[in-house]
Amino acid sequence: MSTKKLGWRELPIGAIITTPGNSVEYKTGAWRALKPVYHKEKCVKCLLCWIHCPEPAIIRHEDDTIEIDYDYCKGCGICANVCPVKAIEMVMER
Amino acid sequence: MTEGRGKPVGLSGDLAVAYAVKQADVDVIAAYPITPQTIIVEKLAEYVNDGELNAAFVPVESEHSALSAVVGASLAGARVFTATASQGLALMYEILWIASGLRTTVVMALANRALSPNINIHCSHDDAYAARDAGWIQFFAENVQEAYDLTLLAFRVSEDKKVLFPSIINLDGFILSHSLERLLVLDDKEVKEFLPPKEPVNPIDPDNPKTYGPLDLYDYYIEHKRQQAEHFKASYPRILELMREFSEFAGREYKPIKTYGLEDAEVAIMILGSSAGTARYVARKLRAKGEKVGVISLTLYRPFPVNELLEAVKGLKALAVMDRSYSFGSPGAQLFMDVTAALINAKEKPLMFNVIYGLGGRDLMPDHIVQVFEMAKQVAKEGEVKEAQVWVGVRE
Amino acid sequence: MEKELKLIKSIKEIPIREDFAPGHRLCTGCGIPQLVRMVLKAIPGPKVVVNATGCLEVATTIFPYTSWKVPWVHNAFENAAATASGIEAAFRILEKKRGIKRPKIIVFGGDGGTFDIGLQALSGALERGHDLIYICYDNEAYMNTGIQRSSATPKGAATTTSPAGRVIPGKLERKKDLIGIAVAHGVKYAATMNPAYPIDMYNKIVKAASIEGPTVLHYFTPCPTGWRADPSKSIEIARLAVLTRIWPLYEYEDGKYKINVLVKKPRPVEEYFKLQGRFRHLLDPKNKWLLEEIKRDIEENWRRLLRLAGIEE
Amino acid sequence: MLVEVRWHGRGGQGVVTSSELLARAAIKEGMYVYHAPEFGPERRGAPVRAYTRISDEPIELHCGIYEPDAVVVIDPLLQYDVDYILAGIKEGGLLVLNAKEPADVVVAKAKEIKLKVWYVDAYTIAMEIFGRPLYNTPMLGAFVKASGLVKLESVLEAIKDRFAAMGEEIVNKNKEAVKRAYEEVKPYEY
Repeated sequence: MSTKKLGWRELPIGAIITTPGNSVEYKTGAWRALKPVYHKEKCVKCLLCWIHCPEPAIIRHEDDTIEIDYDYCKGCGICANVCPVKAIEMVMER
Repeated sequence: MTEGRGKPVGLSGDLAVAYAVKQADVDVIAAYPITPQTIIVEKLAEYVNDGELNAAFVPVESEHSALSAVVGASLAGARVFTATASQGLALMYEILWIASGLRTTVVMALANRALSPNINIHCSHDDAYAARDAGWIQFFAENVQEAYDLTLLAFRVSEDKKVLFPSIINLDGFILSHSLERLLVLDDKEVKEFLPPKEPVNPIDPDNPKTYGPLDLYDYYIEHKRQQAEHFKASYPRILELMREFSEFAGREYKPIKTYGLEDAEVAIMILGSSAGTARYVARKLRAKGEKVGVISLTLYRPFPVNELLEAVKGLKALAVMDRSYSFGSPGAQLFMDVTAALINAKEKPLMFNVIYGLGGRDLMPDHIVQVFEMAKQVAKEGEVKEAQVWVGVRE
Repeated sequence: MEKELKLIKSIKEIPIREDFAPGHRLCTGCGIPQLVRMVLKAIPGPKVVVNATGCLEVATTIFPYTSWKVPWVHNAFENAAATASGIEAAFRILEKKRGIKRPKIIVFGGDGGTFDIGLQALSGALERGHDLIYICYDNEAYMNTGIQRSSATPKGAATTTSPAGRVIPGKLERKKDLIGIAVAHGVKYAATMNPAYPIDMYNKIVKAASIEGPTVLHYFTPCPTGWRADPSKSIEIARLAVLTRIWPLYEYEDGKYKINVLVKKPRPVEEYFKLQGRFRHLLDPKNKWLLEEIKRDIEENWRRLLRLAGIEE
Repeated sequence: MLVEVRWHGRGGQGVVTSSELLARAAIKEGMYVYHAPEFGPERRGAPVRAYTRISDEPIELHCGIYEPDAVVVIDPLLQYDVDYILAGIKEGGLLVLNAKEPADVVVAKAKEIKLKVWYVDAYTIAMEIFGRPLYNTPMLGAFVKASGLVKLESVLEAIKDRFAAMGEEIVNKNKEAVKRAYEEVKPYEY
């Protein structure tokens, strides 16, 4: 489903959504006031930030380092709070 | 009604419905007992427990859950059935709309019963009318044969890819549900020919995940409703085709609208359910005496057969629309509102008035029908309707 | 046949695959997604999610968007368990009749949809023994409609329908015992969960999923909006709920209770209360009586659980 | 041909079953039927009615029976309730009573409207066969003889179908009850 809003003839019947996971088209990053910044060098790869992220906006890499997906991060700060080594720091968005 | 195909048996309306559901090889039944429907689900439970029907019987804890469960099962791809009446339908009300909006293929028997208060287990059409706006196809059975046939037809209609809407088969509580009549039942194999297994559209499938029943705000809700409305309208010609197909298959004619004597009738009664036969019985006697009276009844109540009605009323001077229900504060009871709205722009239309009858199982006797024909004749003669709504069979 | 359970000891063992997509509109710092992500990770096979009306439902499926990469069904508020019953029954019969593979049925309901309006349907589903996992995400009030009390709202909490007034300081009634209700229905497995204990949570989901028949999981869901709390402290608050014995982590399995986090020396409840606006009035000296009552309740409940778990005090 | 039969009895005596069995027997003979129990919650001991409408053409009428061609009173005490049991019965109609002797009150009224009255001691038959006052099948046998509406064999077949699930003994006892009443019922001579 694209940004063009479909008319009644084009919509799937029963108001179902046939595109699993297409909420990624809706970027919630704009909600953010504070921004998490990841300091890879401090990271101990505990993955607490990854598992606690409500979006999920923390991408877990194969080596268990992480990356923050700013398209979706709402800036709740849970990641920074649960990080045992302060490898994530919350800063002003602008 | 012609005889048609099948083996003669004696069954009550409830048992005839249950038999049709068994022959339909339904997959999931969820229901909660309520008089006068209970016998249907008792019998189905018996079929399942005796191994005569390979279905899941979900003995839910309320009608609300009954409809909720069959909605879920229908989405999962199953052929589903439930039954209820009166308060049970009222408890399901919320889910009626969801069942249609999600385009499920639920088939439900409604053994029509009056709504409380005061508690009464007998026939009114309150429950049928309560469901009229919710997007369900509605059939009215006039006798036990029709209750059986329409149940089979309802599965075929609801599951048809050009329809995909749930169906209700109305059968008058007790008058049909608990009364035994002779009917012809089809052979199991024949039923399978007419009604092959359901081919679900967009069923729940982990390999092809879909989201059913999302939040739908102002930017899409109205498009979805418009689509549902257009599709519901468009289902009408398909329902007609399927009725014709069933008629040929069973050798019994089914049409959305039944008329009697309208070729020359000056006045007519329009009525739903089992009383249509009583009205016709009386009309026949009156016609034998040379009176130009007729009867209109509906086998298909939703979608409403507007054009057929327009055609049927041509030449009529007066039409008594009889409702086995009451709509408080409205200009007329439910069928009357349908009929008057359907005819509003017709060039030729009869004078119309509304007759309330039979609430809570009050028997509609042949004398009442005579009375109504007399009123209609009076209206035709005077060329005006003095009383837009009258009651029959009630103590003043 | 005993299935081998893939229980984990470290977060690293939790699968990377996400079946819950971002772009949903749950509040900043909401505790629900962690549950959903964990459930979808811990139950790897084919599955169907049934969702009662509530925060999770409205925020993740705003047409034309969905965060779900698994089949997801919403019917109404009070009927998730009934809808799931029908789906379960359908797949069971379709498996027999047409060889369709039977997925695991997972139900999510909030505390409103579970403790209150949906309790009847849940009771019915548990009694009938459908093969489903019912998970209550309990944020302790009707958050979706704007923070009204539910029967899961804890004693003392202020909501918009149990405000901390001058005469009545918040909700005065205790929270219902959901696990007790589930156990009374004869379920084989029931457990409480908390986001601050992800490994415990993961393993409980695995256990619940391994059981044929109904199981009930009760999840503590931090709600920064409804609790008037700092979103970044959601996990801290959740952990304190366990460490104060307010939200004991325990499970019921094969007729036995087990306390998963045995809190020997509980933290003062005030530490938990002061982080949340909904409890702030309890720290006012004039409401000391209520605070004391709550403390007694917590103590009593903890002793009850110790007894159930067969632990000497 | 349209024949309307009204059955009177009390809850628990099998009034509805009598009517149903008659309807089933008629179906076996290719006739159309409408059998309806009196609608209402059944209470043991309370007066109950049932209706059988039989025709060689499809039956359209779906209302109660107000002007019966025949009335069968399966409870022996109800014959004293003359106005109730004879309400609307057609002049020259058939009345079948469960009685050792018809009561004077009912005979007087019956004579007035020229009813054909038949009677049978169904109590004795029921007690001897069932050991309980079950009047439905004996009174059905009596009605079949008195009316000649359906054949005895059709009724016996209907009984077999209806009671098969309850076992052979029940089927046989009911058949016997029908046959005995069929033989013992006699017309009342005014």
